[in-house]
Amino acid sequence: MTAAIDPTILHEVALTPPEYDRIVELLGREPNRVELGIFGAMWSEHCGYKTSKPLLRNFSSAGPAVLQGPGENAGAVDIGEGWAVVFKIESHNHPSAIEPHAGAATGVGGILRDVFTMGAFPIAALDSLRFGPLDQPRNRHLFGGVVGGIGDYGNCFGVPTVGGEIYFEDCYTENPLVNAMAVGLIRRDRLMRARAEGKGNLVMLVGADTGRDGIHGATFASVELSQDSESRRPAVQVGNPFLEKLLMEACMQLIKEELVVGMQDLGAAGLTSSTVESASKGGMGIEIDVAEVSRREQGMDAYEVMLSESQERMLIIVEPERQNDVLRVFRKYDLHADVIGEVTDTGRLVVRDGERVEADVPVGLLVDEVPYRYPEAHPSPERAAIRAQAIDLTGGPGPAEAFRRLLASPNIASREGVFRTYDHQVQNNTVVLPGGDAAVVRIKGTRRAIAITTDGNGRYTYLDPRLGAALAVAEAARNVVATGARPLAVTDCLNFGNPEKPEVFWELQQAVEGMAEACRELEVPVVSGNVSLYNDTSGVSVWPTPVVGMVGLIEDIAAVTRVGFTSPGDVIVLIGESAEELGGSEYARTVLGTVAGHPPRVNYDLEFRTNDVVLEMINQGFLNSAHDLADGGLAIAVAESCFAGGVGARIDQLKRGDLSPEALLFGETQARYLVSIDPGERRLAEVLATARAHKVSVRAIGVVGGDRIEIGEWISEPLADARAAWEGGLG
Amino acid sequence: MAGYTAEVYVVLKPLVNDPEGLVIGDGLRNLGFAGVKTVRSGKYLTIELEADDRAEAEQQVEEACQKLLANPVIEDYRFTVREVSAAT
Amino acid sequence: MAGYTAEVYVVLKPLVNDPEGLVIGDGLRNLGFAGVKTVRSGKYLTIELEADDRAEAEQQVEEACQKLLANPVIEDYRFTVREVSAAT
Amino acid sequence: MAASFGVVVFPGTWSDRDCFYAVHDQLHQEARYIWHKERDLSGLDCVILPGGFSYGDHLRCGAVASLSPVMDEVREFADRGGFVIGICNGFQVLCESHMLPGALLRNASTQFRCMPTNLLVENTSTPFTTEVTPGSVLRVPISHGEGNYYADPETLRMLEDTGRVVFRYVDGGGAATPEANPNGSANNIAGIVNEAGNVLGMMPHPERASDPLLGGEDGLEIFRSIVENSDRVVVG
Ligand SMILES: Nc1ncnc2c1ncn2[C@@H]1O[C@H](COP(=O)(O)OP(=O)(O)O)[C@@H](O)[C@H]1O
Ligand SMILES: [Mg+2]
Repeated sequence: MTAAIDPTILHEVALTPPEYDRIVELLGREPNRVELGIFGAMWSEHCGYKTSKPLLRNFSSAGPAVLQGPGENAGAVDIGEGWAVVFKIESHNHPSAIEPHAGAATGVGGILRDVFTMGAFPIAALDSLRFGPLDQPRNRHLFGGVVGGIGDYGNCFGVPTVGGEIYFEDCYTENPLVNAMAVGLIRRDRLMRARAEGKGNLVMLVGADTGRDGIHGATFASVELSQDSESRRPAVQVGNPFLEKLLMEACMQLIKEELVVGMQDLGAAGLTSSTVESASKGGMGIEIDVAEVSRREQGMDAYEVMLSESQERMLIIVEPERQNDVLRVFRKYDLHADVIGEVTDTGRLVVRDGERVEADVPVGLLVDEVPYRYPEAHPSPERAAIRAQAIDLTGGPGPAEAFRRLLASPNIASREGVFRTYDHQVQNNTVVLPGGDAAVVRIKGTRRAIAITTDGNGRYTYLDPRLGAALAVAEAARNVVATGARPLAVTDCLNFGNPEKPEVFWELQQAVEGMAEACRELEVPVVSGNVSLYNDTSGVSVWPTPVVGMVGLIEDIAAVTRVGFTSPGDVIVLIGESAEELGGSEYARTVLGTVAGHPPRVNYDLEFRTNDVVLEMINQGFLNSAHDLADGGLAIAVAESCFAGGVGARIDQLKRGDLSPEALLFGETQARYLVSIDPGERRLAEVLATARAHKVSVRAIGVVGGDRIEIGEWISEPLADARAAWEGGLG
Repeated sequence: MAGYTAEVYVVLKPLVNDPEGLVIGDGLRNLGFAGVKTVRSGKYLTIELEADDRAEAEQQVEEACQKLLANPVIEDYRFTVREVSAAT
Repeated sequence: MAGYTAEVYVVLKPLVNDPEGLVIGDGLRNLGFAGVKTVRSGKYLTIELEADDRAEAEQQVEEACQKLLANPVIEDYRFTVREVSAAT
Repeated sequence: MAASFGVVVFPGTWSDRDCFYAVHDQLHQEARYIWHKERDLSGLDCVILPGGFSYGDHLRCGAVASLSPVMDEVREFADRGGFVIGICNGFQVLCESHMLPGALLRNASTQFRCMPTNLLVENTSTPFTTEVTPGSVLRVPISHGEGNYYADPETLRMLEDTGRVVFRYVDGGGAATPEANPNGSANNIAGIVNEAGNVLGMMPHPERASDPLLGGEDGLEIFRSIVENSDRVVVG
């Protein structure tokens, strides 16, 4: 039945001919150009989650502290004393590949907006980044641009960028991953929702003027990067953090004065998705007149206004009698605020340009009729073979040399050169600065604090997507626990390749299942997240890279614990048991040059008990430092605790058993921590007893002190040399 | 070799958002310059360089613009080159 | 009223050091542009304004430079003004 | 002794809440916010021009803010002897307003720097430093991309000769080495006062060193000095 629709038009809006037919069927007529653009955007992968939505139902958002799960601009969790934290993570991979500085900056802007759209004041930002190796100039350019863009946006906006992670692997060449997370704080009874409610209420567009930038951003993120992306380049948006800061302050004031009914930021697909989504959530319709929209450029038509992705804009729903109060607030900040329409009870999105009706579509068709795709899924046989490979240790350089190489590996080396370009202290709340396991941000006026981390090891998920995704959750939990926080909730960002490839869709399925399982087992609900597909360049997909953002709660800030050794003479204790697990390890990659083998196993029950032991000991005040074991294993954890404390260590009581020295030193067995304890005051005995009572293995392995890092018969490196190698690793 | 001075102008492409220009424009209007319509901000670089001849100097500057001085995704550039000291 | 375009150049005074210019110069030499001696970075502003006549336009821009666009402690400026649309 | 602080808020300022916290929550002094369009400074002993990115740092840091209505009043307030402390962007605003000499250029690295610094207090007789033990080194963080202090040689010499350099970046041992200079500032200068001594500009953030939980209280000594000297202020 297909009408004579030009395929190039369908390509522009990223719809298939059968999807077009479906639109005609649902509408009972052909859509006009504006309507087609609106369908294209709302049914895109980016807005409509047409491939991932069915999978996301695996995630559980149930939990006693959850105030808002997925479905709003960000999730929200109760942290006690009337406070809630609001958080979400989001990708900006495709824009960053095209223009790293602007792409990353607007990524930060977008996630901050999601948080303050909920009414929360942004109190922290994090960024999880993946690049190709730095010896290629293009990758260095992307790295520099992305880090610069993140810093420029966050620093100007005035949110502390307190953490994140950076990995370098070949698969991210040309397709870097840029995931930004933001956390906001709000009184729990003040949460704002993105609802257009109340017939006759005004629809206002506030913030930046609308320009031609970013048109088709949503569909852009829903296809592979190709030569063709070059020609879509005008889509690049330049963010304005100064304006966003004013917009945030104005929105905070609206909420404080209770002047708005609903609030929805403009992100992907701009005015289209914000009007459609808020109408849908409110169960209402919206009618707007694009002629009322303040423009940055002349001659824009309805199509362009509806699909513009100009940044720093917000849609607010206001009762008519509050209009003047709202205008007063925006005038204070010299911001535009246009009344562009009103809420109706028709359930339709009606777009006018002056008198002319440009679009008239039932909202339900745009939101509830998204044609889900269920692509074929099957595992890659080659991958299974790689996973089955044993790690061959013969020919390795010996532990001392391996230690030096690992310290200087870009995946392990000090990140200070990056985070000192981010303001990580503004707002005067950052208790544990970047460089530790998780950042800790205190909640002023209480004894409470939150710990925040992002984690996701692409090597593990490449080798075993299901296990790797679970390990990301486990590692995030340990990072949070090491500071003294109880894991509270998770946000996730699923970075995958083209899901039309059966092995990619299989990876996605597996990763979601693994992550969902780990979250259930470790009792951390998923409250928000984001999906980024089509991370492919020239047909090659990035490794499956699910990233976990986790927030934990510290009830008494006095208990906060850091990674650095504090006092010479303290006993160093290893909690947890090491196994012969070098599959997928940083050692195998950096020292042996192989990404293969089986990633470390996960044992949820053990993770849970181990975390309990560590939390209990931290709360008793027994630990002078705590650090989880992750990339590079025990040796790297020891080194990091030494660097952070500015003191050496001697580890001479390791029990090797039948482990290889490499596995003992660099293996990445899970559920392990390195802690240090004052040997006096019977603390050590208490710690050992507590661990054993929880059936967690524990062993005093050495002593803090001196100016060398000494581990058994294998490693004896001057602290200063080790530090220099570690500090120079990012070049 | 002779010495040349290149003046390079780098500006945002016409459709690209220019937050700096917006602030400067508002600032000027607030100061009472009511006639100011729009301001676009750009960079102005002065480069002293040596080259065998003018053609080579121009070609070097052209390449420098493409590789470093301008970001082709969002910026346009133009330049002039003039000789400042004769060949040695 | 007629429409004018002003092009304003703001540069650091010769004795003020210019970290940005130094970094760009190093960057160019690292890229292999061995002939590059020095780079000075400045601003290039394009202002669209309306004024009664050219003299008034020039006088407005002069004043704008003094009041806002340049900081006399560290910067020098110059500008050109051209008419783009005739009086209405 | 008690003092009343006014914390000026320009569009894009973000240290306002941190400064307010330092003087109000930590030192229990009176404090109020002053939006940049306001002109009422009555009853204040000290005006704080906080850090941030006023007007997005566009054109030049502090340039547009220096033209705000409130700055006319701040200038007059200072002329009448009120204390003014400009921190980070506030220092830039004071230079752009010509209430302090010199200018703050792009960091020599051209990069933003957020890190702790050591400040040698060179003059403990200003109203901002009387509570500091002479010769002591304060640990106060910086957070800026344009903190590279510049003044022409004559001005520099005058500042040095007249004790107007109040803070200098030094290493742990108190030496003003190039390595201890985080931004390329002339003579490692981190803060200066005006001729009358009642207007201070400094790039480091004392309000971020005002809480033992966050790694130190050295910055409070500066605010405490202001409080102790506030009886000298009679601008009304
Ligand atoms: N991987 C995921 N896990 C959990 N929730 C998700 C995931 N991906 C998306 N969501 C939820 O789906 C909704 C839409 O996400 P998104 O399109 O990124 O929102 P926005 O347009 O506000 O940026 C949000 O509530 C988000 O939290
Ligand atoms: Mg949103």
